[in-house]
Amino acid sequence: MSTSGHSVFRRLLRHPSGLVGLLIIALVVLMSASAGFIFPEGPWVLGGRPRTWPGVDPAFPLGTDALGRDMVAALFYGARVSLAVGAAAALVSLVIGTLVGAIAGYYGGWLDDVLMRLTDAMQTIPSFLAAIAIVGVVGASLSTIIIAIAVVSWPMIARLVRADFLRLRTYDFVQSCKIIGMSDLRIIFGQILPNCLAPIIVSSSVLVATAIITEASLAFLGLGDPNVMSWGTILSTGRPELRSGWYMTAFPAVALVLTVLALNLIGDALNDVLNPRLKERKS
Amino acid sequence: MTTPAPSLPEQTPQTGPRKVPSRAMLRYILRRLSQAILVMLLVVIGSFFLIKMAPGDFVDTLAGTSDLTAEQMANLRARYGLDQPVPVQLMYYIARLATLDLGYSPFNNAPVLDILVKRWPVTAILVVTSVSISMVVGTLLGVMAARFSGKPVDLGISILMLLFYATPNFIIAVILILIFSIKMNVFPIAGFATIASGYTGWEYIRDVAWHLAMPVTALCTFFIAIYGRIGRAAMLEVLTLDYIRTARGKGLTERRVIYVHALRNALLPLVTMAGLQVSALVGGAVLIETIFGLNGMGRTAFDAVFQRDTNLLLGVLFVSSLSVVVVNFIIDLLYMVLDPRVEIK
Amino acid sequence: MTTNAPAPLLEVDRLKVSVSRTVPIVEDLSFAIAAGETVGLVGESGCGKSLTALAIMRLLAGNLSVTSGSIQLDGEELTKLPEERIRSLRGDKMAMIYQEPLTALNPVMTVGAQLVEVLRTHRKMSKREAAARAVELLALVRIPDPAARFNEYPHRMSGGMRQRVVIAMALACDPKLLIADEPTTALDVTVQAQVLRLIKQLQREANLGLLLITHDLGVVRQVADRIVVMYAGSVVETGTVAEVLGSPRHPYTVGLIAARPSGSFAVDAQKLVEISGSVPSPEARPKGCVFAPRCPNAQDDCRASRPHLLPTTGSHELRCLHPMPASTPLSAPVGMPS
Amino acid sequence: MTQKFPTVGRRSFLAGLAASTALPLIAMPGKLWAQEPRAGGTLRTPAWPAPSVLNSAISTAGPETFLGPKMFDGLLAYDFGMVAKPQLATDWQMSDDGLRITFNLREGVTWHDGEPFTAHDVAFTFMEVLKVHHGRGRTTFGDLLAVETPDDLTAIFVLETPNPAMMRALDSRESPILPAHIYEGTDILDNPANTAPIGTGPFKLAEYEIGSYVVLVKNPDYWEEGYPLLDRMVIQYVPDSATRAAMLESGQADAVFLNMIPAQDIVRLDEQPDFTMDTRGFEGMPSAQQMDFNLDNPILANVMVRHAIAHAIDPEWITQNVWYGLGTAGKTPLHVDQVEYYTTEGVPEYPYDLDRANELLDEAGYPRGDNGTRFELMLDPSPWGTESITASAYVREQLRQVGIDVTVRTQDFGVFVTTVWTDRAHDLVLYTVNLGVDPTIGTQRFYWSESYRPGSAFTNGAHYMNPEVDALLEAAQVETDPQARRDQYAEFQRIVMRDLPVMPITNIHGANIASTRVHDHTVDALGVLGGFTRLWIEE
Repeated sequence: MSTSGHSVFRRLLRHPSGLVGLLIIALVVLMSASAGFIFPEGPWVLGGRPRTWPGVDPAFPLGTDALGRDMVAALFYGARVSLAVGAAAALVSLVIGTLVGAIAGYYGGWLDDVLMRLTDAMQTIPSFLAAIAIVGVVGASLSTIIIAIAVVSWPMIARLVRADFLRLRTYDFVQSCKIIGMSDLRIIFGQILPNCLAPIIVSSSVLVATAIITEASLAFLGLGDPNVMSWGTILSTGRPELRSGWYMTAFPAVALVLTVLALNLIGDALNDVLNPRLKERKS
Repeated sequence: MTTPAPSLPEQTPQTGPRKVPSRAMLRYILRRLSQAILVMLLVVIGSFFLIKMAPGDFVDTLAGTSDLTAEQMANLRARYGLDQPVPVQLMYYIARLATLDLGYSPFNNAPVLDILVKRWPVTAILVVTSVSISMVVGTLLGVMAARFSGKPVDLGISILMLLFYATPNFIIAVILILIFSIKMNVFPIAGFATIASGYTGWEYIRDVAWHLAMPVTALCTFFIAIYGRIGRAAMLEVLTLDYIRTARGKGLTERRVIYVHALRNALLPLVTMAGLQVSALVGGAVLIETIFGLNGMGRTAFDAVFQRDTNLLLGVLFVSSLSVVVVNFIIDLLYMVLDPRVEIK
Repeated sequence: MTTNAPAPLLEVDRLKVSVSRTVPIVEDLSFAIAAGETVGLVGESGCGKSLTALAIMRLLAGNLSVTSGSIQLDGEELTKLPEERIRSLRGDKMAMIYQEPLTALNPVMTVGAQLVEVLRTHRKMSKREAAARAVELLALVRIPDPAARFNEYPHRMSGGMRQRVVIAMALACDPKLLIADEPTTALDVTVQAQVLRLIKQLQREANLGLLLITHDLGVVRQVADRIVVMYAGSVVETGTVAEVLGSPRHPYTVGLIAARPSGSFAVDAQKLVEISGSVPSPEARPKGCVFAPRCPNAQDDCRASRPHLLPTTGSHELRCLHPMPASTPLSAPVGMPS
Repeated sequence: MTQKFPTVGRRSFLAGLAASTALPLIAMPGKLWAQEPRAGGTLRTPAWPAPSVLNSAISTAGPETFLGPKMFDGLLAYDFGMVAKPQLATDWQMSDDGLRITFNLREGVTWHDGEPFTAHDVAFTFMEVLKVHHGRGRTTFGDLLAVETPDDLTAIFVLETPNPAMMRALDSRESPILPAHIYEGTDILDNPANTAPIGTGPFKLAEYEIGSYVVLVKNPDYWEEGYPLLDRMVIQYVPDSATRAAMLESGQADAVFLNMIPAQDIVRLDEQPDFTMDTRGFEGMPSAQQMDFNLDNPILANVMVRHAIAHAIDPEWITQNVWYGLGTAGKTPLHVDQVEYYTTEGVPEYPYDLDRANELLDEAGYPRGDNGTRFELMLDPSPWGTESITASAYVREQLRQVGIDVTVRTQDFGVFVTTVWTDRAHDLVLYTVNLGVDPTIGTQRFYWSESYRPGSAFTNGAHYMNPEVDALLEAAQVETDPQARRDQYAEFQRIVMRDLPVMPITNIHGANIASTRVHDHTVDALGVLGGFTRLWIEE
């Protein structure tokens, strides 16, 4: 991509959905960054009367959960965990997906065949089921959850990258790099990869969004990390209270939906900014 | 006036009537089949090692619920071959699988096949209905948005789809139960059909439909959003193409232009997408089946993981992968019907 | 306007087509076509020829629209017609052939279905009748083995074949007016001539009014009765083929003719651009004569106000304050800056 | 791989159970008794998990325990307070030495297949099935030498030693009588009747969809004239507890038994006029939440540390906020419902006191480090139900306050059990457990040195070894004098609470919640684990 990151960002800001998305994400980032300052004791302090409704006690503007923990603190720390899970899982799956896709696409042949069958297999297994199995079997910790999500989401990236590599490796600039004796590694990472960053960047925002939802879904099934306060955790502990204190479910749900929505808006905007041609047609 | 590039790569013109040579078809099916077998073998091996990686086997889980002596546990392990090294167990499993023997589920006291025969239809109906409904509704919404592109209708639909896209299905499920079962009491919350109702024929179908209304809706929303968004984009692109102008130039009604000429072309990327989404739907079914008390493949797999019921888990994965492979094959055939430019080579 | 026919089949009068209803692309465009007459509409690409065709068909898309002027077909004002009525005219009384045969046909429908569709839209025909007629039409446009081709998908046909199908589709309901927008541009040279001959022949047989849009003066000279030269959205010169090509007066027309490769009337667009700069964009059109910036004869009055289209001799009309002398020989070099 | 295995089930079922005989506090509203019982109708109840077999003689897991008594009878039943009353045995006499018990059996009882019920069935069931295949039966009937059958209607139990606990285990839940003519000479665990039961009970199996539902219908030939009242019972297996609650609330289910919906929903629905909670009938399965200390951990081996932790945790808070008041804060290793033996007299207490906890930890030689932390511990909550996981969040926060950094580790059932009882890789383990109808049966295993058996779940996971306690437990096992036995258990409670290898958290009170249209699901000590012969539903 010849467009510099800076100009992409400026164009995103001019894009209406990009702007809205960035604003929401900025808010979420702000929440997670400030959580430690505003609530230095952490989100687990059993500070209030359990199940205090929002607006009743000024010390707890959004009320307290079933154990008397401040909903605001929980939401702030939850933002931190949900974003971290989303970003880390997306990053790991980007790395795996890019490597697999690049190797398969660049070398082709049997290596491509093997890697693509592996990708097929991964895509054939219902990914959420695979994530459940991994987390269930290895144990529910933040790192397991991140790895589980990454392990099930890389195939999409691999396909994307492979398709671009297949196309680009025949181009003149690649051929000439080979002729002057450049190493495969340098051609892959120095020459071809920078040329297929656009779709990767676009899909990464969707990856983050999917990862956040997956984490919440796992937590909903009781497979969250009990030592961290994610929005999914708040949701699943709040759900039994749904009928008596719906706010315990509603706040994290709204936070979750808004964040995912914002990430998708950014994805759409990036798509428009980076690929004038409609990208969605390529599944 | 410049012409936009055609939506799909043009092939060199060929002459002669278009017929699918049966030999080529057979070769194609064989190739797909061998690929599928390889893929499913990978699925089985991968999941086998995954579950074997877990500490404890089903005998341990069993011992937790009933008092077993060490001797009884050893006997059980021998009975189920759990005392063998893992690769040997795998070999046995694959050898049995080759004869379509899926083994026995100790936790359910029944052959895996017997269990899956009951549970596969639940998920299959859930997923197929959801795919169909999301495709139809999503496509219609997408078409409508594209047709009124830039107008309030488009904006409304786009916002709705964004919301659908961003709301996890379990949240939707919870909201649906709250509104339609607890507040209004219109739909049954749990189960696939009224138990021991004695319904037959249409009565039974209606009963099942009633039971599946909420689960399908909850499962659909996300996919409606996906199809809607892709449908809108595809439609917008197709509507700029020359043959649409040709169709209008022929004096066709707008309805015919949109639904006959544009839609069939815009459907192509949607159909491809549907194939990719089937396994995602089965995954999503885990949550939906749990919440709505449906005993399908998703929930079965979930329980099997926690019971270390290796045979059952592998059975579910095997059968659901097989279904995904078959569905994808059908979708490829469908694609060929929809797009005459794609041919078996 | 001054044909011998009592009432013209198509009459375009001071047509104005604009983007976003504000920026005019086609301005003050007037011409007429009588039944059985062929009018060639020529100009560089981007001068508004195709837009004119689409405006007549009422197929302007997006933010393009007719903002003033009138288009009358057989005395019926097309610009004001309700959508339903115009739909019934399209493909029936007037039809169009497009520039790109490769993309003009729906790839997922058989050519037969696309032909039958137009027949059944405008004529009360059973499926069987329509199919039979469609095969006849395919035969009419000289497609070999038409019955077999009926069930063919477009991608299995060559460009020339597909253009014949498009022509068959256009002629399906015996239109009175046929608009052909660069019908041969995308085709091989050998096929070009065949298709052109076919169109001309069919036009004569059916006594059609034909609006032939092209940048190829050679085609116009072969086929057309009269010629309308457009530049930057308006007519700069019009008249019979003999008048305009025999004695071009407008410096632009002279340039067009001069730019053609020797021995042919085809205008080499590349060459033309080299000679004369480029067509101004609709937003950047000068206040005076639109051609003034590129015109060798341009003087101050040209830049002050826009000249009108005025009759000279016969049916020959001209929009120029300082035209070339009437006797300029066809092949004489024109003093344009290179 | 076509062998079947019997005793299979999931602990979650029993784990959520609670017991409370001593607390008929929740008075049954008068309106419940206002109407005459009516025959007919269908009872719909959601449950989870689903059974593996439909025979509670070979599986002690929860789902089987609920279903079994509907289809099978026991020799005896028990009124509230565990007072024995007739079922298949009409009367019984114990010899003076307590070694021979003669049961006179009911006449005219037939199996669901029409065969007559005889003393042979009783002998076969106890000697061939319960003694061999029943999870607890091996212990309970270990002393049973033979069952003599002088005639078809007399069964005489011959014991090696007096067994006071056995007489509390002869009901249809714990010791259902199986048909000898179906099982004799077969591989009992592999018998098809295990999933198509033939019993003498009030209901017969009509439909069984593995993992989905069970439909039972009235046994028209039941020996008790006029009973059961219900025509049909539909038990639907629904994994999500909130869904089960929604089914009850929307009227799509008539009752939810055995705490199978979240406590907050039970309490909330109970406040509505359409639903009634009943906490009776749990005395057969007193459940408790407790936290074991792994005494092999050098830090936890220090009794001051354990006392400090006890001071930092308020069981009353957990009882109120995690169990929503459906329980009593734990004070001794026994359950408050084990009324005969439960005592707090002279039993050490650890009132909630963070300062005291900090002091004790300082004294124990674990000063706070630079970051305020003294040491780190791992806490494993049991994965079934949500209460232990929720409570562990509280424990973690409380211990943070006294400088102990706790990591909560949630794992699935298999890994949890392996981690704690096989690998012993735990520090603290917080779980719910059935303390048994008699302390010998359910409580002893956590404190007896001989039940320190790595590899065997729910045993002495603390690795508590106290000869004094061993002696008391072993003596109480065979003690026939009630007062002596009471004294032994009182002393046991005092010593254990002083040593504190296990911290009692909550004595859970089981609860059933039903529509007010549903009557008489609990009529004796077995509660809803009985035969439901008296249960009736208003039209």
